[in-house]
Amino acid sequence: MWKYIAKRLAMISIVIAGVTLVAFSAMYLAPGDPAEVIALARYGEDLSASQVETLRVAEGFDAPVHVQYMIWLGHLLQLDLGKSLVTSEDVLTEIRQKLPATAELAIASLLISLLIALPAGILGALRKNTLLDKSCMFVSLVGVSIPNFWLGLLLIWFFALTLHMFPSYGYGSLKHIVLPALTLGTSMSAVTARLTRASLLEVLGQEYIVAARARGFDERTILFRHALKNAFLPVVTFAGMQFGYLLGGAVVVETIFSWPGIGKLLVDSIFAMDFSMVQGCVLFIAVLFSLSSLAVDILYAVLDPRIRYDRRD
Amino acid sequence: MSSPLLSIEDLNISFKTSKGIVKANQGISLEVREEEILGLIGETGCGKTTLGKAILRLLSGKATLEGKIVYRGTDLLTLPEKEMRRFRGKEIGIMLQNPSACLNPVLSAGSQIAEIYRYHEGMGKKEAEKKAGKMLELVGISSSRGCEYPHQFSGGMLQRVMVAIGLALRPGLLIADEPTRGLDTDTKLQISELIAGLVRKENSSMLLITHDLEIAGRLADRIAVMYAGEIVEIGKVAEILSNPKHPYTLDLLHSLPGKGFRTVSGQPPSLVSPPSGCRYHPRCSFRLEACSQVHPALMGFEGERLTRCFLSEKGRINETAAQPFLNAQSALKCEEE
Amino acid sequence: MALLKVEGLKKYYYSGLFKKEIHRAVDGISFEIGRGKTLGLVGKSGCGKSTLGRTVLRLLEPTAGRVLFDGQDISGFKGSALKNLGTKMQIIFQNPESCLNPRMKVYDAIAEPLRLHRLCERDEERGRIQELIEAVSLSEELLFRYPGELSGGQLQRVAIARVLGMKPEFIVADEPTSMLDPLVQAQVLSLLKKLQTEYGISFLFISHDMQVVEWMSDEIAFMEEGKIVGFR
Amino acid sequence: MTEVIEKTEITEKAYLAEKRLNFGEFGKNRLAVSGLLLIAFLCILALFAPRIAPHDPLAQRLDSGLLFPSTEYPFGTDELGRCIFSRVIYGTRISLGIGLLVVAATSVAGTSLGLLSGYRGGLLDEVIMRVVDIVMAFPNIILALVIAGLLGPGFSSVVLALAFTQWPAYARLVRGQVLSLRKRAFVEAARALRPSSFYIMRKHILPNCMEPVIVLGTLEIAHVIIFASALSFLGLGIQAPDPEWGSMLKAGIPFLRTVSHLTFFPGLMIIFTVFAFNFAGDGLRDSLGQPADQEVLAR
Repeated sequence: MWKYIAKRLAMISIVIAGVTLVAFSAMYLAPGDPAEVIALARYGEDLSASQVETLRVAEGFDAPVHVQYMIWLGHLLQLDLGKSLVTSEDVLTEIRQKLPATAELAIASLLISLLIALPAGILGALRKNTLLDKSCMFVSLVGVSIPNFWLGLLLIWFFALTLHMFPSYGYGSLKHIVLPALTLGTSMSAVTARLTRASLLEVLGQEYIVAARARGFDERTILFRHALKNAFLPVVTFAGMQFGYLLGGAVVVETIFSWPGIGKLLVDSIFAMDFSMVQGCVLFIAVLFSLSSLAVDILYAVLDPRIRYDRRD
Repeated sequence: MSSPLLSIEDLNISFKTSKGIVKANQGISLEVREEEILGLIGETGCGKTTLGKAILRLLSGKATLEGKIVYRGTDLLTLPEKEMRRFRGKEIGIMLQNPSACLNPVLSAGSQIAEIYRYHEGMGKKEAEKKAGKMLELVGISSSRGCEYPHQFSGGMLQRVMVAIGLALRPGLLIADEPTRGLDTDTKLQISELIAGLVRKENSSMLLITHDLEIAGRLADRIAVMYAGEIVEIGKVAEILSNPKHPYTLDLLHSLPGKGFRTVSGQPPSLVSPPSGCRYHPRCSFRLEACSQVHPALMGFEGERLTRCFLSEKGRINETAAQPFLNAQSALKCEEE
Repeated sequence: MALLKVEGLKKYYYSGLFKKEIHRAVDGISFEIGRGKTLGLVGKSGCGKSTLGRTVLRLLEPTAGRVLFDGQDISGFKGSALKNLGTKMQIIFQNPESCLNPRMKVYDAIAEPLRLHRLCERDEERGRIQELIEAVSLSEELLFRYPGELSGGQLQRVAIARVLGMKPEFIVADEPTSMLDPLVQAQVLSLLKKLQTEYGISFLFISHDMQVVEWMSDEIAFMEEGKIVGFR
Repeated sequence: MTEVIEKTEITEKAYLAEKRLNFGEFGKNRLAVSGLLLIAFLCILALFAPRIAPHDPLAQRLDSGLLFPSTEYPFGTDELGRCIFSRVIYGTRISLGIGLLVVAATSVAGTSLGLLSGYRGGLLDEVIMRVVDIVMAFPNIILALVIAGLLGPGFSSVVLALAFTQWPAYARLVRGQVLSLRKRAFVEAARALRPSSFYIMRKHILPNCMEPVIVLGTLEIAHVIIFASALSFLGLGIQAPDPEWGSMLKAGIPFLRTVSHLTFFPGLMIIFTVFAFNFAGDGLRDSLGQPADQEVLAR
């Protein structure tokens, strides 16, 4: 297993190196000269050529691109993500301030989605092809098809504007988190429920389930001891990918509900053409996501003996 | 003659598939006696595995079963599911085909044996594990390997684990489905000797389902031959091997390695639309005109011998086939010495 | 002169962090097979006999050693010489269920080598395939079915017909009947034997079943852990 | 469970034969067929939008702004007096266009790279797979957001951004298929004929991994449409006056309390479209006998 983990670690470092390159070069996607774009954002329409030049030198845009990357990488290694090009705030400090809000939203959504998805998926698989199963799967298929921003608006319209039960935006009290978490959680649960069902059905179709039945075990024992552990293996892997979905979904949901998290920070910075902030956010999210994948891989290895113990010849 | 431990009476099994109704078993009547090993011989797809699973009612909901399966006086087909569970494992053990698929990949071999004791005999964890270890030793695996997972065992070793699971509760009857498939010749012999030895020692009975005539010949007391969902011949091992009455059995014997590989053309019929009359008639070299029209019944011959062939009464098979076959049979005997 | 001569053939697999762990699947093997003869190769599963079969054909690149086919060392063959070799040295596999492309009809499977190596004119193809399917005693109606609709024995015959179309001089038969029922096994084995006498093909016949090998072979080699431990 | 019995009992080949016939079974899968019908309906809407739409989607009439649905304006009008029904119908062109374009490009590119990577192996495989990993290290909506946002709004930036984020899924899927196919005897048998590797990939490997690619492609159209409208919703995709559903939704937010049909109908249209593709993809997966593996499902 240690070999496996070491391999994962090696791979993830290559990936993170690549991620920094992508995050850095993203800036050059914007049409035109970055110095000019930033100057435009900072000083408004009536800026002079000398202002642009001063900014170019001050922010280091006059060096060749690869040198810029090396300098940026050097700072990065000291955990220095630079300063915002617009507000001059420290990027990492800014991200750190926004992190708790996003984390709260993510955890609440994850809980909601698992609470809905696992029972629905398991029930669906056990009562395969009954009306219950079919309606569950139909609802989840519709659920997968609903964009979360629309669901968010629907919830705002119903619970905030019509019933006045929850606030439609903002951050602070427990009431504030209900609608954003519900939006993100339910839209995530649809996919998880389908995966749980499919995975459990696949396991229930395996020969070792028949073999367990042949040993006289009752269905409960078979489900809990033999089926679920196997069925959850793909669900665990999936949870890693779900985390990416969570982060992506957070961008949209945070924007709708004005939730002061990293997602909203990212969108705002894109609008402001605040390159260093965008780089910082993207890099932070990607690294977080990569680390979560690593954690999932390790968890998988712990759960699955086929990886935990190498094959013996 | 001892009373039957398991008797199957006129069992019909069919599956609905998109291609039509597959009649996997038709009119199967069979008994397994106390302290007996009955070999059930047949080729891939003849319905022998279905029969084995049907005894413990392990077939899916798609299967329709008719007839009786009586074990020590209880008709298993009429039992409610809950009571059926008492028979599985405890009264009748089964080793399903392909051990690598039948063992749960995420549970260790030892714990898969131990859980049987914990569930059926209410043992504590420690005690059950100890007993599982003993069971492993019994099938020739060091008990220290109990904590290993199925993928860490070789094919032969996995089969041993299956034996340990099948016999864990000392069932009266063990159903072993192709326990030697895919194994090397040496391992094959070891495993078959092991199973038979344990079954005999416990005074249990065994239904040995296999396509391997040699293994069945070595281990079984009686042999039943199955073709296209039907039993075509039943009898004592020595009688079947030395004097087969059904042309199919005869052809099967001739096709064995080391016996000239005499070939028969054609292939087994589909179980959706089997041929009219005798199911073997299109391939049979002794066929009469009646064979393609009238479906022969399983007819009593001498003693316990039953054969599903019109010719058997007249004994014509013997005349035609005795010569080449005797040689082959003596070859088999020599080898066993 | 022997048709096939194998000298000191080795196939090692390296694994581990610094490629230090060596698995010697084939460890210095030499043998000869005469024209129209069969060498049986017996060994337990995992002894390297399948690897040997593939290395002889250069489906796997040998680590060391030489394979002489018709007096020529094939290990240096490239391009058209190697392609040509494809028609002369062939292989039949163990598992009939996976030896044919499930997306190709039987006809196309048999025609594929003919087309690839331009072994016959387009208008002769149909007749040639007819011959081949008859040579393995299968009925013509199977030609336009997919492999999934055929039985194991039929599939193995199609695989043989496909190989036969190239008029190979040497065939590696890698446990061709170990997954077949006895009746079918007998059919396939006698077919191979018949074809051998008709076409003068040499075989390397790999099996773990001593009796099968005895029946098929002129000479038998016993293999253990990558080495041949004896001939008979 | 039922299938297992058939697998072992009527032998694998019969099972395989059944699986092949399942293309016919697709016809029996009512849900899947209705998905395809919905897709056909959407295509008709897109193709004949000028005939179906009662008004010019861009024509503003300030005197008839924010009207409720009526026979004249089936879905009402927006704040500038534009007919929402017409805009929604024209929106089909944009969404289907993006979906089909992105999926066509990514499936071809991803499949080719996956094939190469899986069949050739070695260094090439390492490089391609690491690039895949790097792209996949970003949650795809976020990467698309950044790319589209920095490129500047517009149709082509949305397509480019989504194409860049979506191709690795195919590469990974196909590579996995290739790796398992390579072990099959028929590929080895084909290699024994000594053709070029291109021949083997084209003739023996590609046809056998098309089924999951088709399933993934169908489901991907659904995802791409959602992603595209999310970008537009955030203001980083297709911009206002163009009738894109996501941007229409965004424009309706200020009026959510009073005239909610501004957001309701475009949203419904997104759901309807995405649902159709998900439905069809699901049906395809069932009838092509593909296991619902995470690679295809987890998007």
